[in-house]
Amino acid sequence: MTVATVLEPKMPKCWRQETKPHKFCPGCGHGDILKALGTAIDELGIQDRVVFGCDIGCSLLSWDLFNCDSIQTHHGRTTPVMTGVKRARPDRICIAYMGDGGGYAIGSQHLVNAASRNEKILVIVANNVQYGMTGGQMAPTTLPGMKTETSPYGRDPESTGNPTLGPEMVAAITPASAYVARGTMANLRQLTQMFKKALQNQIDGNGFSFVEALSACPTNWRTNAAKTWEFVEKEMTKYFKVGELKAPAKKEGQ
Amino acid sequence: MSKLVKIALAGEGGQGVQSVAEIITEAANEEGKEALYIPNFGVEQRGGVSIAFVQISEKEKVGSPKFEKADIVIALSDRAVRRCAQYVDGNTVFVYDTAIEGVEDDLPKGAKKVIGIPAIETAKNELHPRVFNIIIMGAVIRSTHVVSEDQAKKALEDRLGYKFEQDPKLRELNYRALERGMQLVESQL
Amino acid sequence: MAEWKVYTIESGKGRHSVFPGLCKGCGLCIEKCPTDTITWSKKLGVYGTPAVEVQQDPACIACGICQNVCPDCAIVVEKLKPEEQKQPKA
Amino acid sequence: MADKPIQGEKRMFMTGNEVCAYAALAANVDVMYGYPITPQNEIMHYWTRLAPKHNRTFLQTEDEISAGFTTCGGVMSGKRCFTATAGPGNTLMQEAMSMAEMMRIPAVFIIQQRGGPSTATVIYSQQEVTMTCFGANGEGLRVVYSTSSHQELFDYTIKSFNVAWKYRFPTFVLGDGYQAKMRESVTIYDPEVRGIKMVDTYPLVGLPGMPGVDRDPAHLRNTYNTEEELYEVVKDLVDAYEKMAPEIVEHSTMECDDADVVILCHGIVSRAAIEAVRNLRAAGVKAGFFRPITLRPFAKDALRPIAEKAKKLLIVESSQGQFAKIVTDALYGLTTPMETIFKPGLGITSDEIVNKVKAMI
Repeated sequence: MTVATVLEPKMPKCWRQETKPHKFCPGCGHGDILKALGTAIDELGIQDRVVFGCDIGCSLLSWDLFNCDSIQTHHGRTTPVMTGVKRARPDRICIAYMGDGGGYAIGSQHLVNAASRNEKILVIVANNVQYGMTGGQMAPTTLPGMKTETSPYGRDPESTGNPTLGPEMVAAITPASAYVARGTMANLRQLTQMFKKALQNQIDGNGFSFVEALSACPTNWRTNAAKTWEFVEKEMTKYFKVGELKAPAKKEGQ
Repeated sequence: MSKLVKIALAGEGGQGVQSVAEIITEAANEEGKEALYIPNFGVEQRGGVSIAFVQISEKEKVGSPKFEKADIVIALSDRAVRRCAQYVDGNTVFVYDTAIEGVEDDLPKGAKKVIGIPAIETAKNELHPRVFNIIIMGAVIRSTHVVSEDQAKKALEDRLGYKFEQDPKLRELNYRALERGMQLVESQL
Repeated sequence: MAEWKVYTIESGKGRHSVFPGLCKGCGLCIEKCPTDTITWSKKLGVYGTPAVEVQQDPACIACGICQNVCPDCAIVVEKLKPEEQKQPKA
Repeated sequence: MADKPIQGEKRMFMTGNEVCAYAALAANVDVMYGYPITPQNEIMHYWTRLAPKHNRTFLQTEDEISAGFTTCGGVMSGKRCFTATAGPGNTLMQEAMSMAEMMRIPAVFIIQQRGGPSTATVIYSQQEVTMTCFGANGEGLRVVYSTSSHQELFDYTIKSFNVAWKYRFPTFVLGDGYQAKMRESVTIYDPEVRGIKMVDTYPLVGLPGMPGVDRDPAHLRNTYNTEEELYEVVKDLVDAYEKMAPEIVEHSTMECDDADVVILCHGIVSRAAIEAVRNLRAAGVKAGFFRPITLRPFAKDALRPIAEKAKKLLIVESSQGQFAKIVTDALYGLTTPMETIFKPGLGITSDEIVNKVKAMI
């Protein structure tokens, strides 16, 4: 005889069920990335200590996604807001979550300075190579030749530069105690491990942690599921190499 | 049509209410009328009901873009039925699709008239799901007379002509959808 | 706690459950399924678009990739005990 | 010129953002700088599609601070340039706008107001009146046109470039999310067929000749050493502004001569007010309507006699008294009773105004 049990969706424990389905579009990478982040938070058992900050742009739709204290801030300003929280409450685990516009355009000065100061926070940038919420404009990460609403004839690196390489930049300006990696929604097990290591780096008080996650925007890319995966796994990884760029050794005695 | 007609068209994203609003107002503009169309947009729309606010006036410029009460409300999903109650008063004709389940108690009580039409069924069984919104367009122009049938067809031609060129059957299909939409409301007005 | 309606189908080695109240019909799981056994369902998901379901043939191997890639946590895959497993049709 | 993007006149049916892009093209604008923010995005979208075909350019900057300052740079190099923003972007851009006031940089800014404070909504509001007229540190030495229709968006965007370059004050077209996103008819035209000549632009830096030999170098600055020095500079700025004001100030009225109640409003709310006045008159109520088209400078001299004669005034705005502050400042000393409809971030319909006026008499 089997005991009848009500089957529950397997969401990370720290996700807030009452606000599901979450507000992201069908097939949006944010869902997967935040699932990996949720799993990392669960496995480290830190849900009660996390302060989650999100930007404007689609990332703002995660403002009530977790059963964690959360702050939705201004465009590009999530990094300084979370820095402010961490400086005032070093016992909190601060996560600043944003898109590539918030991280590499309007908030780039904050990213550079927080990294240089080795702030003990985790910054996560979801990179979907364009601006989602405002309707698909060119972003700092837009691939050469890619058409967007503000590069309707294709991005021309001659006039608008090449895609920003965020983790490479952060790795160059942080000390050895920083954790820097680039993961992808196409490998959530690896991405979860990266988030765990990044959070552990903050918990250990080592220094700045930074993870870029390759993400998808089927809505603005106008891709079906097959094309979405192809773009994330084949096109984006030509420019954005997945892997760890900086992983500090564990402190003595750990 | 009377001097100014106010229409609220509401459905789920993907049902095509915004393109119907666009085609109708473009057609009215072509006829020399003053038309104004505003969608609800941005965050306002994400995960919510998609609403098109349309006003068409015989001659005078249209006033404020949104309005309190509509002359005609077309609601194409259960959420749209509930969301649109606020635009209904004693002068409103309320049109909804009879395939929507579980809204019997939510249909507006004080409307001038409540009309159920089987547009979803008609699209699925007689025509093609793709022309569902053109059936709705037919229903709108027959119940409001904001544009003539000929002008509506011309507007369809302007917008979809390049597709019709490749497949003339599509033109037939769209025209039939328009006519069926008009018939669906005809008997109930 | 919210209660989620669930549709469960047993196929091959797996018990495949879909929560239509969470499924937005993105199709990411269909593309990632190594045995091409997930397909569009007649049941509608949360946005009124088709949800997904597993088929009998080809059969599910209970690898869990669909559950893993779903951005909305709309799928749960459980491995059936050997005696419960279904043989695919010839 | 063979490369005229708009030939003659043409009736179109489009969104307000599209209208702004066409107007900038018609005004012979060289460069647009911008950063994405709703509800102005489509100005960039249309501009980036149209501009390259006519050898005009676009730069997407890293934020609005940069968009404001790159616009100032483009203008100082002698090009007709503009940017567009909204809400929090307008807040960020105030720094550059204030530099434009101090350095007399004829930059044009299109503002499509969204809800506030903070990120608020991306939809509609009139809550950027104070900021657009008086934002940043300084005296608000700017020209601000508050438009109410697509035709005005087209007309005043073109006019803004001419007023900016003729008088050398930063000039603003203050629209809103409704005007940005709605579609209605508009007649677009080549300014020349309406007898409008675009004011010539000229460089403030990068002039020909060897500086120090053939000419003095251009030493543009916004920093001064002493209190007295700054006072002189600001006094000159204010004098120039006040001298310009009567030449450019604009307003419109309707049925004010015998009105018991005069409705005061600006921008798109005036459409509801016009409808309300029509309905009220039809119902035998003597209502009139006054609308400033320039919020800065303000048509004080035109308003005062009307306000003095009216039995009552009604101020209507989609904000909590930002417009009323400008009005009451202009009417200081008058005792005509005044009532208000304040709806921050919310659209206003003619029915609301009609009911309020009926309750006032």
